[in-house]
Amino acid sequence: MDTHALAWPMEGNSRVPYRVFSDPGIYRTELDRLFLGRTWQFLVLANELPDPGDYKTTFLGETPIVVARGEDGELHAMLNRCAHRGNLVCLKRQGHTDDGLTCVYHSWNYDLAGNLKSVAFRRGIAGKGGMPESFKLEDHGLRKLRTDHFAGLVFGTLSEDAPPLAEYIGNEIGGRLGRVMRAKPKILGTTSQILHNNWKLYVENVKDTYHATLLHTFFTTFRVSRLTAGGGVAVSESGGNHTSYTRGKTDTLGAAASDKLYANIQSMKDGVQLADPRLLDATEEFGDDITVQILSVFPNFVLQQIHNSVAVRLVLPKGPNETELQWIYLGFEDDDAAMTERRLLQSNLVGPAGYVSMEDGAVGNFVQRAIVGSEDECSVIEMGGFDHVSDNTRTTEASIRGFWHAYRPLMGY
Amino acid sequence: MDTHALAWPMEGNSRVPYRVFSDPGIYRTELDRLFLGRTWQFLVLANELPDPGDYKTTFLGETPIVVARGEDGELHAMLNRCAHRGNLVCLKRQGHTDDGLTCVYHSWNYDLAGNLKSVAFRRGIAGKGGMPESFKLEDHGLRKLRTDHFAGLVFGTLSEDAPPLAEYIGNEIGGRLGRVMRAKPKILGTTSQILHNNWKLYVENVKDTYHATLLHTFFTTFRVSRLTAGGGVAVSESGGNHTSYTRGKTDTLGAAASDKLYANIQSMKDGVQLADPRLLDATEEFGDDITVQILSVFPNFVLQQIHNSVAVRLVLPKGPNETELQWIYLGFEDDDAAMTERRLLQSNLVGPAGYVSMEDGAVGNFVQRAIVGSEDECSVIEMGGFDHVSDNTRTTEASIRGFWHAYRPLMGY
Amino acid sequence: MDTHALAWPMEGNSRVPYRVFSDPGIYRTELDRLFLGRTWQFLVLANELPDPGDYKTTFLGETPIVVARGEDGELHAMLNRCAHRGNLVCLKRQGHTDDGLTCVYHSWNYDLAGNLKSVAFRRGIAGKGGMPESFKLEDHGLRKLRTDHFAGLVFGTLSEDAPPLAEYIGNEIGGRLGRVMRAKPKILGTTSQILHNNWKLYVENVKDTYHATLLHTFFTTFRVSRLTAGGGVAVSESGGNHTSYTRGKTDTLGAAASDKLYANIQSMKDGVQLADPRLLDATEEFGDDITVQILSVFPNFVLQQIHNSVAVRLVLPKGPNETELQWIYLGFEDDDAAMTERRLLQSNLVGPAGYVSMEDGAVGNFVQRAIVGSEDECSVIEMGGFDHVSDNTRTTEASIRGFWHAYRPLMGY
Amino acid sequence: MTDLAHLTRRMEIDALYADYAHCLDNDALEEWPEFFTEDCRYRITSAENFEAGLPLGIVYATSQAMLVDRVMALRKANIYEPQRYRHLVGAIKPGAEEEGMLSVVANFIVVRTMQDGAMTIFAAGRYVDRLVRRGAGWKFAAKEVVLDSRQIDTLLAIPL
Amino acid sequence: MTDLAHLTRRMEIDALYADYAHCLDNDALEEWPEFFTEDCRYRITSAENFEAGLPLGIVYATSQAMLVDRVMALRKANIYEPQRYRHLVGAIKPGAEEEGMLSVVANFIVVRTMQDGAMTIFAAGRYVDRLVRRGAGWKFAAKEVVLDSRQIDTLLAIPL
Amino acid sequence: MTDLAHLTRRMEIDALYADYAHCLDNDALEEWPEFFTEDCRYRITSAENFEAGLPLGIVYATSQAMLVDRVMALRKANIYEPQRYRHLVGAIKPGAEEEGMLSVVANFIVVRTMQDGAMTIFAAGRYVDRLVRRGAGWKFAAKEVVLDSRQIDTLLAIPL
Ligand code: FES
Ligand code: FES
Ligand code: FES
Ligand SMILES: [Fe+3]
Ligand SMILES: [Fe+3]
Ligand SMILES: [Fe+3]
Repeated sequence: MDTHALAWPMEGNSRVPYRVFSDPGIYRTELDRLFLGRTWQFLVLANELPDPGDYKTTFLGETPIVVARGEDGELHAMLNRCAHRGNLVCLKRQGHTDDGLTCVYHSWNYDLAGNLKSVAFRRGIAGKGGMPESFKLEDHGLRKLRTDHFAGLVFGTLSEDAPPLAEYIGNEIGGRLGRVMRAKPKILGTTSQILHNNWKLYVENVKDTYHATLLHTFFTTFRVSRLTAGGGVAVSESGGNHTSYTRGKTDTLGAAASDKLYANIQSMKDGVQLADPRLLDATEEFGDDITVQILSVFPNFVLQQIHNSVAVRLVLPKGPNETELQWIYLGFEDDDAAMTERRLLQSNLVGPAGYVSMEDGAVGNFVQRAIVGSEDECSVIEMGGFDHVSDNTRTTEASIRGFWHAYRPLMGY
Repeated sequence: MDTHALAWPMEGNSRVPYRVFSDPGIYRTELDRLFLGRTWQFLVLANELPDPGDYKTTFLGETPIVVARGEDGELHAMLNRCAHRGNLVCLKRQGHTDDGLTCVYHSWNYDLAGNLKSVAFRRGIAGKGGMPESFKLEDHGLRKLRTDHFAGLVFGTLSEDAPPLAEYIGNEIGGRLGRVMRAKPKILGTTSQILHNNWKLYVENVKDTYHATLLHTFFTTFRVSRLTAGGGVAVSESGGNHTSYTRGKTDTLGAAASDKLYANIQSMKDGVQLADPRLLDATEEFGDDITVQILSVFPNFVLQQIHNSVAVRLVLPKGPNETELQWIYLGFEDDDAAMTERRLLQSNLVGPAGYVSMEDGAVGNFVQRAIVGSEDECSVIEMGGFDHVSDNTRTTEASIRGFWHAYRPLMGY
Repeated sequence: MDTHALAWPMEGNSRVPYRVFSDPGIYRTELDRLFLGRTWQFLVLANELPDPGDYKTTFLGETPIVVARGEDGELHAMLNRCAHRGNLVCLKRQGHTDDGLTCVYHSWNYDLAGNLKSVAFRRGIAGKGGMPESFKLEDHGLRKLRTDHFAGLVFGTLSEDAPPLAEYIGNEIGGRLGRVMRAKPKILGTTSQILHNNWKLYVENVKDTYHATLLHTFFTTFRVSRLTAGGGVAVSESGGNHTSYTRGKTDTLGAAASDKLYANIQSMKDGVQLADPRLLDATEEFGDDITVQILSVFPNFVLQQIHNSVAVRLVLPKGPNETELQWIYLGFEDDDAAMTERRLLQSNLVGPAGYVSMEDGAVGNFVQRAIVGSEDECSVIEMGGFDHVSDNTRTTEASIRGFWHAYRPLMGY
Repeated sequence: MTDLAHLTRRMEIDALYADYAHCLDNDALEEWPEFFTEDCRYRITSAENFEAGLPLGIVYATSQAMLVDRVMALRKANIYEPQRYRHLVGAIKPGAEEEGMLSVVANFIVVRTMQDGAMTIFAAGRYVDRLVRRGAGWKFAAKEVVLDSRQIDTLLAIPL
Repeated sequence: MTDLAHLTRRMEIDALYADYAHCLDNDALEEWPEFFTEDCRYRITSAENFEAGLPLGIVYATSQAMLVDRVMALRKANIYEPQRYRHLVGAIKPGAEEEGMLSVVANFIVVRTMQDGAMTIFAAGRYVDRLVRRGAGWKFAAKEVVLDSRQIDTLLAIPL
Repeated sequence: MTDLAHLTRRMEIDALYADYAHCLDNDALEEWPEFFTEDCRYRITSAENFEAGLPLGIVYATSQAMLVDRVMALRKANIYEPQRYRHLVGAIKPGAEEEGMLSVVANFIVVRTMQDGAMTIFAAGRYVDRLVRRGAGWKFAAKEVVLDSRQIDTLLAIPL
């Protein structure tokens, strides 16, 4: 099975063989060509590591990375693997150091840019042992990443020939990204979910403007969002990046017609009222009438604005059938106490226990379980047609087709 | 190892290379050729889903299946995988629906026969989005199984050219099956065991008339059954189906000689008496003197009668080294309270804590652990000779050889 | 990845591709060529099974073994796999039998040397069933190991052409081994650690004289051992066996210079005193001034002397990424109560909670995690040069290079 | 009932469940039947069966003598790998006491350890019990072990 | 406070935590808000957030009405696979009682069982609570569920 | 001994084990030695060693000072990944009190959570303790931590 070469269906981006969600060989190729290859991946917030010596660890795919603020004030990203015998240089998820990065195994010491500065007992002891003359410190630094910034977010890549980050993101998506990251962010808290499904099933879900108001009946029941509301989806030229947006206060059909429509498709419950409506007491903060905006950058970055709930989501593969979904909930430096409280209450909408997101934690696993034995069958992605262009409707799977459009050439399919 | 092609020993069915119990590649081939191939597998009891809209989920190998009672009163079996993007259509193990089968992900709705009836927002909203004209509901139903009934049991297959069920089971085994399923069954309860061994090690164990009175010393100690009792084993022409039966009240040698024989082979304890003999207070209910009958249908169905304890066992593969053994304990509609109590007391004999079955839950794992590093060695299956024919003795492994006789051509060995 | 053939770097033993620590295919080859091949592996202490009928189970790699004391007073080692259908013959980790080894599945009985003595119902019952005439008991014994003794330790191998044990160990290492096993050993207790890393990462750690005083800062902080102390490392001709030794009471530089040296490499804490110094109250028992001696025999045997704490360690592979480290803590028959108490107190230094060993339980896993995605990169093993010869310094990785020197030809690299 | 009487009874009941746990976890199986009355009922079942009203028991006994038989079979007849349980019982909640019969519900988790050292959560669930006073202490007139899971790992030998 | 009063209060508090566990483990979610005061605060967070002083809650409620809404959403809107919890609560430690407010910390472990029978340790951590007396018993004026892990397996539907 | 005295003593002992759990689970290691007498004995061992009468301890201390040293080494010398325990202690069973020495056995389960959030059952077993009264409360004169498993996952740093 994992040695069997994949022939992509001639239908193209509107058909995806289920094998890509479970095949161990395909997964290993993804780690190599996507995550260690020509893609930009989110590392940290630019203001998360303010002082020289601050560091944080993360991953490119499954490969451990450390990001550190150097003495030069710059952020440096490197593989978190010692050049000596491969130990993790930084053991803590986040921390601060005053003397560079020292590997605990044999005390090799690196500066905050990953350059090897000293090797314990390099000259031996009392004239015996030590490193050979041929050993040069400069040949044994930590492997470095390219980093680039956009709207207060730091991305990294191991690829020399990936385009500049702004170009990679594209103008339209870049603008949407900047819209949300409107000021210096402030972390309100973090959480993480272990999803028992392939990482791409979650990414499809994020890009899937079609499912939101059908799977998440809370949306429709409480009129938080409906497909009948105004809105649309934007897809980058590469296909890999997208934004969906909703103008929740409008309804293209009117409430009654909309209710009727949803009643027919049975994801609507009647007569449900919140006993404490403060949960949905949102305020306009982005200078437009967009109430919900979901944005993704290929392959695994997500930025969410649901009313006043703003969060970065990072999708980390942990095997063919397992994924970690990391959440960083944000406020902005200009938030007053009332705004912070508002964001905290609205955080009930998202995350592992979110009223409009908990289903997303499970549905990928439902698919993962359902496709066993159907590896050569395909999903059918025809909502909104066959292309992956921007349009002012969310009743489409265009941004999912866009994902596969970006995925296939990198994987050679 | 899993890429290494298997050469079956020239001895044939009396030798089995241990590799078949652990090789991941062989396991995947089994899922494909056996479980999704030309075999019949038990799905449900015919009277388990009485009303239209009742449904239950199960598996063909590891592939999820849903069985539903249609408006037409017929049972329909289908893959439990949505034709859209592969979500599980039925999330509950068992349930009832009044509006067909609706996938929670995007609310596609199927009738109880698996035909696609509606697609949410198929026509888009306000003239935008929706499915293309080329999309036809009839092209996107759930994949259907063939189903067939025998003696109140419903089986299914994905194979178009599997013979009719009755022919597949064979006359002799069919008669034995009908003997136990003598009336409308009533479920007394269910349980399940996770076995840490390959599924075929459990199937061999079920077919192994040789082990019962040696491994399960409770049998011999309390004279529930002995090989010296009358009985025999029947094997279908295909080799894959079997019945073993015991006439427990008879002894071909007489109790004394029998005790002596078992004493020599050390699986006998002396002077053991039940403090409360009601456990073994059985009554004749099948119109003959057969006290124990174990029956199997290739590849993974088992029907047990041990005195008045009747149970269906389904052997579900969960990986090369893991198996789920499902138990459905049965009574019959004509049971009175005393008969039900009798069955409940005798249920102590079987299941995960059964006096004469708990060892079967562990012994497969013992083999699984023992054969590591011996993948190219073979088990020796010569008790009773080399063939797989019916005979009036249980001191034989004929029905195990029969299993391999049925297994090898399907796998191409 | 696991199908990709490994090309060893031209640098030879001073470079190790990280792939060898995670590749499932390489791991399976190791089980076959190393652990079931031409190597000697520790089984039991010679005096651990004093009486005929005493037995203990262990492993060659992942293959179950049973060692039994025969009626002849000799120790016999065999695969713990029944010749019939492959069940574990001995279920208990350790025990005693008075009637040979009987498999619970069908009561086949073997003598304590693994010869098949009886087959239940071999002749059938009342003239029916039973084994065919062609079946000969002598063709169906348990597969036997070669065993050999050295200094009270019993080793075994499946290889016919492995050299005699003493030759395999070599003179110098043999002498060091005999030095510690100075009298009849007495087991003080056992424990075991599950390490989430490849077995070779632990073996490298044991042979790594460079790390001890850097990773285990307890060593340096309390001056238990320092690289500045006298000592050295001995490597067998094969490269696979080693001994490192420390003359803890000496310091080649003097305490002050040594403190300064360690201060620079930051693994030293000042002003730390034991509130109860009895922990380090060691006594000279081996007739020399060697305070710490670590010894290994290829591939997976370790003998430790740290002051008066003596232990055998056995490194058992449990998968590419998992290892069981078994500890047997020893005293000697001539120990008085004070000596036993001393050993028990010093046992705080080693084992899963050991002051100078707990880091070794974790560091292998740190490497395992760090190398994901770097399978084609190499560790750099140049401390002390490029060879693997004995020398009177521990500021070297010579014995690690020796390990790879022994490993590569066996694996065909 | 005075506060003190209440407290004393509560201490007795807690002690009963503690002794029961130590009995099973320390392999004192021969003492296990003595926690029950002669005409006790004992059943191990799944929440699925329990809530569906299905009568099946994985273990089903209608007398103390049957519990004695269970222990004897485990000691003399059945073959299983060495293993041990560790019970944690909590949320012990006595209900109403009627004609000398006290109903009690409690939560439990059992960790099973095999001889090689592997630990797993073997069982989680609730006890649904009926207690009667016997001399200084209490005995189980009925004990239902309701397992949250419908699955048993490998086998169930030692009682719960 | 007399020993007897102390003991009685302790029994009341133990009963509160036992009832709370049975309420959640036996799917009596509609009763769950009644364990809280009308102006209660309820938060589920990770030890990482808690110790960093970050205000985020995985669940964050500032009134009993919000807990009622949570239950209603679980019953009427949210979709999740059938599952059940089993709570074990221990080391219940009442602190000082100040102006009728009693602070209590306790440890908990929750085993989650899915409909197929798979059991996992879903949560482990501590409760950091503030109790107030209400009639014969106690209610939670504030409850912080501090999870040792920063990860949630799949989703968190049923409250902790 | 009066019922009330019994109950009061019981509450003291429960409090001791609760405080002990919170001390270890909340990283207050510096306070841990204070739960012991100056000449205490403390040993962590496996049931296998314990039942074979083998004296080895994974941790073996014969004085409170050695426990102080253990904490100091963990803080200043030993290197291990950030992790936390969560203790659940149950079936606390006081035995006879002889010359001021009270023997107590109890069951425990410890869930360990690593910094990335992974939770495992790290330990299950029983405490076999000897307590002595010190002022208002009790201290451990001897504590044996008897682990059901012979295996330790990775390493044992924080005491049990
Ligand atoms: S592995 Fe980092 S210093 Fe040796
Ligand atoms: S996956 Fe079923 S409706 Fe979309
Ligand atoms: S497997 Fe050992 S006797 Fe049959
Ligand atoms: Fe969603
Ligand atoms: Fe059997
Ligand atoms: Fe070390």
